[in-house]
Amino acid sequence: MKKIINDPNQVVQDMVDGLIAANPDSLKQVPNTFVVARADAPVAGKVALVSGGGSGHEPAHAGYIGKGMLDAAVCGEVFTSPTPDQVLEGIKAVDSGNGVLLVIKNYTGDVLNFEMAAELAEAEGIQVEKVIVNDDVAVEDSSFTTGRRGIAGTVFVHKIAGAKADSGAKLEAVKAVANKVVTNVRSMGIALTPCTVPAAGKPSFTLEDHEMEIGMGIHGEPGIDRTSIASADEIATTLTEKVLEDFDFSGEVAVLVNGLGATPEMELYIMNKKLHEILSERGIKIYRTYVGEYMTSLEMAGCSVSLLKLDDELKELLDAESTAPAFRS
Amino acid sequence: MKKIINDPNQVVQDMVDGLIAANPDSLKQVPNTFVVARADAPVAGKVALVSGGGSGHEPAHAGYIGKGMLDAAVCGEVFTSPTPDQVLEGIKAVDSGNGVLLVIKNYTGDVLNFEMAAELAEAEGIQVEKVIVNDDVAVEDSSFTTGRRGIAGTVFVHKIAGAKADSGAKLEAVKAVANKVVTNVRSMGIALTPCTVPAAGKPSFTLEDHEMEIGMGIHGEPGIDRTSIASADEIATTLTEKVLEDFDFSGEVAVLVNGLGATPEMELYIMNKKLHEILSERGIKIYRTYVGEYMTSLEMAGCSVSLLKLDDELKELLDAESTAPAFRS
Amino acid sequence: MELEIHDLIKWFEITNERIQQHKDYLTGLDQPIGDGDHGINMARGYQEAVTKLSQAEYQEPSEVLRDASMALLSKVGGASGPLYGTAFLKMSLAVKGLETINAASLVNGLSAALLGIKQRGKAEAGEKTLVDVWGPVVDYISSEESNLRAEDLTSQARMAMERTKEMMATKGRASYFKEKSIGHIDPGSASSYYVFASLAEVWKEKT
Amino acid sequence: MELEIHDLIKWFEITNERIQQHKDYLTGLDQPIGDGDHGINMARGYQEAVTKLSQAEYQEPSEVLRDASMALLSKVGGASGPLYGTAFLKMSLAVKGLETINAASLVNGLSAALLGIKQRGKAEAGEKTLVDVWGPVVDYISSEESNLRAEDLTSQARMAMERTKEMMATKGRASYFKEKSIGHIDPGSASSYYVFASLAEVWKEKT
Ligand SMILES: Nc1ncnc2c1ncn2[C@@H]1O[C@H](COP(=O)(O)OP(=O)(O)O)[C@@H](O)[C@H]1O
Ligand SMILES: Nc1ncnc2c1ncn2[C@@H]1O[C@H](COP(=O)(O)OP(=O)(O)O)[C@@H](O)[C@H]1O
Ligand SMILES: [Mg+2]
Ligand SMILES: [Mg+2]
Ligand SMILES: [Mg+2]
Ligand SMILES: [Mg+2]
Repeated sequence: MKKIINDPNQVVQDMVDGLIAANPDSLKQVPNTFVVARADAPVAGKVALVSGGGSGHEPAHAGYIGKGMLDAAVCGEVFTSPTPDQVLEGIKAVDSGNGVLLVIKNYTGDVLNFEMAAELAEAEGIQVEKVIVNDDVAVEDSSFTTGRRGIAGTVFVHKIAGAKADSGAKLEAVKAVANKVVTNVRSMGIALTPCTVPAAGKPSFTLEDHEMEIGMGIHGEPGIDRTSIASADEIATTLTEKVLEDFDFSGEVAVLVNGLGATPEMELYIMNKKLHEILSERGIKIYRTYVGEYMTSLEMAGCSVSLLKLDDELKELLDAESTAPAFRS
Repeated sequence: MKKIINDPNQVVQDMVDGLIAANPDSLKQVPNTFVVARADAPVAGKVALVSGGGSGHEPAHAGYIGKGMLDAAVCGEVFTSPTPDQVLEGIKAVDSGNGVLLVIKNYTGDVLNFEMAAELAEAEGIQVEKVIVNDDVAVEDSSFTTGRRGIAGTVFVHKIAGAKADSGAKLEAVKAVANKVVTNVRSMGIALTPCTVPAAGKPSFTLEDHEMEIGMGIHGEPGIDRTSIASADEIATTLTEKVLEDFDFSGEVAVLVNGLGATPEMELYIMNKKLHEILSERGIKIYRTYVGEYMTSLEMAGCSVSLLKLDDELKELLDAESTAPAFRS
Repeated sequence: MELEIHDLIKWFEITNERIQQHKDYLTGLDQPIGDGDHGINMARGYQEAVTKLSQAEYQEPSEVLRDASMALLSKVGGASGPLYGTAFLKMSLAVKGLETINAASLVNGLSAALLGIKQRGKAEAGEKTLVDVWGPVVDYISSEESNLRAEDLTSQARMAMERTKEMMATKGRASYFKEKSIGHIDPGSASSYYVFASLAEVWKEKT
Repeated sequence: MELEIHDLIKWFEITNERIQQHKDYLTGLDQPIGDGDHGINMARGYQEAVTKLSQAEYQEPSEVLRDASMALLSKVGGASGPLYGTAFLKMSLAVKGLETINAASLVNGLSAALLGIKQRGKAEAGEKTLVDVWGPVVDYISSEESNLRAEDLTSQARMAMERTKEMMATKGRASYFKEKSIGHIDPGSASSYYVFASLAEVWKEKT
C-alpha cells in the first residue's frame, strides 16, 4: 500500500483537519464530529442540504459545500456510512428552521443511518426530508431488492437541489426537484484497478493486468461483466449505450465524465470525445459537459459516465451560482 | 499499461477534440494545430498570455485558459515540447496588437522551441516577451547549467500575470509581475510510483514497493534522494523545509498542495494539515491554500508543495476573477 | 423465571465475548458477499455497549436495553448498526416500566425488536438478512413461552443461521452478488446467532 | 571541388538513412541520461526533411538548407529540434546567393551553424552537447579548407563524439543526472556524428 498518510485509522480525522485548514473562511467543522459545514451555517430563511457517506470519494461530499450547493457533509470512515448521531449533528448544525433535505446515496448502510438520523431530528422538532439517489444502471432496478447504487449522478442532485434551496424555495419544492433529478439521471462506470482502504492495507479485490470490470461500483461492488481492457471508444460506447437503453434521453442532456481517482484527465477527455459523437449521432443535444473527478474511489483507475435529461427548470438551476470548490458555476 | 485510450499515438489529438467538445462556448482549437485558445481570442486591448509544453500535465495548461488567466495553451506530444511552428500559431491566434507573454517552464526543449517561436513572431511584427518559470528547489540553482525545472508553481504565474493582463496592463508590466511571481515561488515534490507515456507503453523508471523519490520532476527526472516511503507528516516536513531553506518566506504566503495524478485528494488534505502546522510554527501567515490536481504527471502517485510569498499587489491579483475551469476565482 | 437488570447486562457481556472471539470469522463471512467489515463493526459496537453498561446505574431493564441500543447505533455503523440499534430500542420500549422480564415480556420485547428490524430494513423472511435468524427464533420463543429451553433456543438460532447459506440475498450489500451470494452464511445472521446463544446461556443459569 | 544542390540533398538523404538505421541506438543513448526519445525525434524529423527535399525544385543550395531546417524545426521537437533547425538555417543564410558551395563557403556555412547552435543553446564546449561535435569538426574543417579529407572528417567527428562520454552534462536533460551523466555518450553528439559522416561520404564522391 503506497499512500501519503499517517495512522491509517486517523485518515478521516486528518483529512477533515486539512480541509478546514485550507478553507477557514468558507468551512467549519462541527465540534467532536466529522461533520463539515458552511462557515455561515445555518443560513437564515434557507432550506438546508445535508449529504455524506463513507469517505474516500473526495471531492464528494465536502467539496460540494458552498452557496448554491450543500450546507453540510457528514464524513464517515473510509467506505463506511456515518452513524445516525453524526448525521444528526450535521442536521442540527445547518437547520435554520426551514427544514433540511438529506441527499443519500442508495446503499443500505447509508439509507438506514440517515433515516434514523432523520427520525431523531424530527423527534427534536426539526423538519427533515430525504431523497435517495440510485443512478447506477449496472444494477437492475427492482423494488424487491436493495436496488441501484448511488454514484456520480449524485453530484447533479447536490447542484440542482442546492440551487433550488438557494432560490428560497420551500422544503417540499427542494425535495421535489431533487427527486426530479433522480428520475432523470443515469450513470455507469468501469474500473481498471482496485483501490486500498487504508485501514485494510490491501486491495479488496483484484483485476488482472489485461482486465477491466464493467459496471463496478465505487466501493468495488461487482459489476456486470469482467472483460479484457478495451479501447476508449469501446468503453465509451458500452457505458453510453447501457445508460441510453435504460432511459429515454431524447432532447437535451448534461454529461458528466467522472474519473475514479487514478485516471488522468487526458483519458477522460478522450472518453468525452467519443461520448459526444455517440450522442450527436442519436440526435441528443448536449447542454453542458463536465469532465473531471467528481465522485472518486480512492486511487481506483477507471471512470463513469452520467447523463441527466434536462428541461428549462433543470437547466436554469444547473447554471445557477455555486461557490462550492468542486463545482463552481 | 492500463489506460483508457485509443491509438497511443493519437492521444493528444483525441484529448484536444474531447476538450473542445466539452467547452464549445469558451474554447476553440486553432485549425490544424494542437493549440487551444479562448473562444473570444484575440481579446481587444489586452496583452495575451500563451503557455504550453508537453501534454500529460493536465489540467496544465489548457485548463487555465479563461478570462483572467491564459489566452492559449500549446499542447505538445506527451512529455515533449511543442515545436516553434505550433507555438507561433498560438501567438498569432491571440495577439490583439498589444503583445503576447509566453510563460515557459524551464526545460531546454520548451525554452528553445518557445524562444524560436518568439523570434518568428517578432519577424512577423508581433511584440513578444517571455518569462521562464524555475520553481523546483530539488535542482540546484545555477546560471552555468540548465538550472531548475518549472513545476506546479507555474500555475501561480498563469493566475497572477493573467489577472494583470486582464486589468489592462501593458506587456512590460505583465512581464514584470510574472517575473515577480517567479522570484517569489518555490516548489518541491515526491513520487511514489512512475507513470507510463502511452506511446512508450512501459514506465520510464521504476520504484520499489517500499520506495519513494524525493524531488523527482514531473517527467520522472531524478530527484535528490530515494528513500523508503515515509509518513505524510514526514513528507510534508521534508518538502516544506527544503522550500523554506531556499527562500525567506517570512510574511504571508499562498500554499499549493498539488497531486501528481493518482494520489487521492484525501492524502493531499492530510499533507496540508501538517503543512499548516509547520508554517504557523514558523510564524508564516497563510493567505490562501489550494489543494488538488494542478500540474500532474499522467497517473504518477505523489504530490508537490509550492509556496508563493505575497505582497498586496500579488494578493489582489491572486484573488482577481478567473473563469478558467481549473482555477476559478 | 425472571431476567433482572444484571442478567441483561450479562447478556451483552457474553455476546460481546463471543463476538470479540469470532470477530475475524464474522469479517471473513462478509468478504465474499460483502465488504468484509461485519466483525470489525460488531466488535467495535459491542465493546462500546458493555463499557457503557458497566459504568451506569440502572433502575429497570429497559434502561439497559436503551443504553446498549444507543451504543450500538453510534459505534457499529454500516447496515447492521441501525438494525441492531433499532432492535434493542424497540425492545426497550416494549418492556418499559417492568422491574424484571419474564418469559411473556421477553416474547413481547423480542417480537417488538423483530418488528423494528423489519420496518427499518424493509426485509422479509428469506432475503438472507438478520430477519432470517430473528424471525424463526421469535417464533420459537413465542410458541414455548415459559417452557423455553436454553439448549433448544441455541439450536434453533444455529439452524436458522445455517439455513441462510442456501438463500440468495436480495437485501443489503450481498444482494449485488445475486446468485453468487448463495452458498455463504449471512454475516449478520451469524452475529445474531451469537446474540441468542448468549441469551440462552443467561436464561440457563436462571433455570 | 564544389557541392551542388543535388549533393546537399544527398547529404540529408544519407544522414536520414543512418539515423533511421541507428534510431534505436540513439534512443538507447537517451535513456540512461535523458528521456529516451532522441532517436525517435531525429528519425521523425529527418524523414520529413528528405520527403520535403524530394518534392521541391531548387535554384540554389541555400534553399535546400532552409527547407531542411524548417522540416527539422517543425518535426524533431525536444531540445535537438530547434538546435539542428537553427544550425541549418544559419548555414543557409551564410551561403545565400551561391550557386555551389566550395570548401571555403562550407567552412563559412558550418561556422555560422555552430555559432547558431551556441547562441540558441547557450552551451559552450565541454557541456556534453551537440557543441562538442560541431565545435571540433568545424575547427578541423577550417584548418584544412580545400585539402579536407573525407576519412579524417569522419574520424574527427567520431573521436569528438566519443570524448563526450567522459564529460559531465551541465546543459540539457542530462544535466539533472549530474555525475551520473559521466560514462555515457551524449545522444545529440552521436546524431551529429552521423551528420558529418554523411557529409564526408558526399564529399568523398566529389573528390
Ligand atoms: N435490509 C436489511 N434488513 C436486515 N438486515 C440487513 C439488511 N441489509 C443488511 N442486513 C444485515 O447486515 C449485515 C451486514 O452488516 P455490515 O457488514 O456490518 O454492514 P455493511 O453491509 O454496511 O458493511 C448483513 O449480513 C445482513 O444480515
Ligand atoms: N543547451 C544545449 N545546447 C546544445 N545541445 C543541447 C542542449 N541541450 C540539449 N542538447 C542536445 O540535445 C540532445 C537531446 O535531444 P532530444 O533528446 O531530442 O531532446 P530532449 O532532451 O528535449 O528530449 C542532447 O543529447 C544534447 O546533445
Ligand atoms: Mg459489511
Ligand atoms: Mg460496510
Ligand atoms: Mg530526449
Ligand atoms: Mg524529449
